[in-house]
Amino acid sequence: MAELVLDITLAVLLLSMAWGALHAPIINNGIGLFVAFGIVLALTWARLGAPDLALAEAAIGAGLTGVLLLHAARAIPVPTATTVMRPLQMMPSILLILLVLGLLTVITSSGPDSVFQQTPPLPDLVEERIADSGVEHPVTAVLMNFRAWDTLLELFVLLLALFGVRQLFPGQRVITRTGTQLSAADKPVKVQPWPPLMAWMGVLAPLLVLTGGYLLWHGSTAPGGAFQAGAILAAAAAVLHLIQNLPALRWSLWPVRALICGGALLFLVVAISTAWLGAGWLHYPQPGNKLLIVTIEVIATLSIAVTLALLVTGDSDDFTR
Amino acid sequence: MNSGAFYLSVGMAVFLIGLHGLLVLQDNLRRVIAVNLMGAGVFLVLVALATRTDPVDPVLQALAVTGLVVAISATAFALRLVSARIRHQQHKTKPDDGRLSSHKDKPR
Amino acid sequence: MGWVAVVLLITAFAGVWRTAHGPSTADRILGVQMLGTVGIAFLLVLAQWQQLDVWRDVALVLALLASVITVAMVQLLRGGRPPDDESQEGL
Amino acid sequence: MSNLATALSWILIAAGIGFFLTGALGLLRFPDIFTRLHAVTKTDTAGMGLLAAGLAIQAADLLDTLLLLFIWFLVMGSTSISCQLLARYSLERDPIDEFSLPNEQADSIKTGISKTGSKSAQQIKPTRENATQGRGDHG
Repeated sequence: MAELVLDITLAVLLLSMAWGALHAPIINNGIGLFVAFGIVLALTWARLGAPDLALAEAAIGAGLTGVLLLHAARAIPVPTATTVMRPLQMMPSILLILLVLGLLTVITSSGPDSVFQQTPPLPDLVEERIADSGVEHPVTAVLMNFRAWDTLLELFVLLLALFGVRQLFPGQRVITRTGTQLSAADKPVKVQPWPPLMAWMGVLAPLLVLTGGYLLWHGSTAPGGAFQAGAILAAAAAVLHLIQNLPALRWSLWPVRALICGGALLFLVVAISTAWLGAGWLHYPQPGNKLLIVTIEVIATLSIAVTLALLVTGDSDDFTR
Repeated sequence: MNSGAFYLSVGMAVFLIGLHGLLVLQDNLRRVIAVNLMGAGVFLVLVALATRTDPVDPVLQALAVTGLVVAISATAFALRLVSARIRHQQHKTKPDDGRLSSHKDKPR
Repeated sequence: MGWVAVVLLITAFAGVWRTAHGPSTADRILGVQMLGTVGIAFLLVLAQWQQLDVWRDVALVLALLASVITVAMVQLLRGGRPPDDESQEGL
Repeated sequence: MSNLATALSWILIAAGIGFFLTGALGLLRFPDIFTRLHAVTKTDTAGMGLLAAGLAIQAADLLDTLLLLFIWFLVMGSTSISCQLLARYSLERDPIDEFSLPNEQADSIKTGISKTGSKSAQQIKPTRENATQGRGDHG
C-alpha cells in the first residue's frame, strides 16, 4: 500500500514538474522547475533500484544542468515572458502524440508477449562472465568491459560537443574600428563573492574532491565509477571557477588540452593495441585487466571532469585577456 | 500492475510531454528543456524495463548512465547555439554601436 | 517506514509550488534547496527501509550538490543582469 | 533492539517529519522571502537532525551512524549558508524600503530604537548596511 502511494506521489511530482518546466509563464520558473525535476528524477532512480544512475543524476541532472541553463538564460537579454503557442500546429502535434501513444501502448501491453513477459538474455550473460571482467560491480563491468565501445565513443561525443562549443565562441568577438574586443554586453561581470560563500566553498571543495575520489575507487565493487566521479569533480571545478578561486580553465593551457584529449586517446590506444596484439577490439588481456580498467577509469574521470567543467563554464576567459 | 509497468507508463508520459512541448513551443530555451525531458522519459522507460529481472538488468542501467552524459553534452552545445543565435540577431538589429555593420548608417 | 517516505514526498510539493510560482529568484532557489533537503531525507529513509547502504552514498552526493547549486546560482545571478529585470518577474 | 529504543527512534522520526511539515507550511504561507527563508532553513535543519538521530538508532551500526551525522552536518552548513546568501542577495536586489514597511518598523530602523520588537529591527539594520556596501562595491 505504502509503495503504491509512493509511486503515485512520485509520478504526480514528475509529471507536474515536467509540464510546469515547459509551460510556466516565466522562463526562470521553468528553469527552476527543471532543476527540481532533476532532483526528483534522482529519487525516482533510487525508487527503481538504480544507484549508479541516481548518483549520476544527482551530480549531473541536479547540479550541472542548472548551472548550464542559468548561464544560457543570463546570456539572453530580454527574459522571454510568454510561451507562444502556434494555434495551427496544435492539431498536428496532438494527432502525432496520440499516434505515438497508441503505438507505445500496443507495443507494451499486448497480453502474453508484452515486453514485461519476456526475459532478456543479457543479465544472465553478464552474471556468467562477470568473474572474468576484472571488476565486481555489474554496471561498471558493462561500462568498462563488456560494452567498452559505448564508453569509448561517449568520450568522443564529449570531445565533439566541446569542439562545437568552442567553434561557437568566436561569435562573441566583435570587430570594431579599434580592433577585436568583446562587446560590453557580453563581458562577464566579475563580482567579488561574499565572505561566507568563500568560507563555505573552502569546506565544500575538498569534500567534493574527496567524494569524487571515493566514488571512483568504490566503482569497481559498488555503484559509482568514472562518470559519477567526473561529474562531481566537474561541479566542483565549475563552482570554484565561478567564485574565481581557481585559475581559469582555458583551452590554451596545455595541461587542460592534454587532460581533455587524454581520456579518449588512451582508450583508443588500448582498443587498437588489444586488436593488434591481443584477442580483439577491447578484449582486455586476462591477468592485468583490473589494472587496465582502473587506469582507463582514472584518466577518463579526469578527462570527463575537465571537459564537463569547460562545457558548463565556457572558456570565455580566452577572450577577456 | 507492478511498479515496473507503472514507471514505464510514467516514462512514456514524460516523453510525450516533452514531444508536445517541442512541437508547440517557440522559445528556444524551452525547446532545449523539452528535448531534455524527452531524454528523461527514455531513461525512465529503460530503467523500468531493467526491473524485469530480479537483480536489475545492468546493461540497461549502463546504457542510461551513458545516455545521461551524452545528454548533458548535447544540452551544452544546444544552449550555446541558442545564445549564439540571439547574439547574431542582436548584431543585426543594433547596427549603430561601433560594430562592423554600422558603416551603412554613416552619412556619406 | 514507507509512509514516512510518502509524507516526505508530500512536503516536497511545497517546494515545487514555491519554485513554480516565484515570486522572486531567491524564492525559486529556496524552493530547489528545500526539495534537495527533502530528497536527502527521503534517501536516508529509503536506505533504512530497504536495508541498502547505497542510498546513504547517494544522499551524501545529493547533499553536496544541493549546496553547490545554491552557491553557484547566487553567484551567477549576482554577476548577471542588471536589477531592473527583476521587476518583470513578479507574478 | 529493545522496545524503548524502537519507541524512541520512532518518536524522533515523527518529530523530524513534523518539522519538515511545518517548514513546508511556512514555505507556502509566509508573506515574504525573509520569513520564508527563516521558516524553511531552520525547520529543515532541525527536522533533518531529528530524522537522522531516529534513523541512527535503528541503523545501530557505527559507520552508518557516522555517515548520518556527517550528512546532517553537511545539510546544516548548506542550509544556513544558503539562507545567509539568499537573504543578502534579496537585500542587494531589493533593499528594504522604509516606505514599504509599516510605519512603526520604519521608524525603528531610522532611529535604531524599536517600540515593538527591538531585536528584529537591530538585525535588519546591520544587514542592510552590508547590502548597500556590497552594492557600492560592484556597481
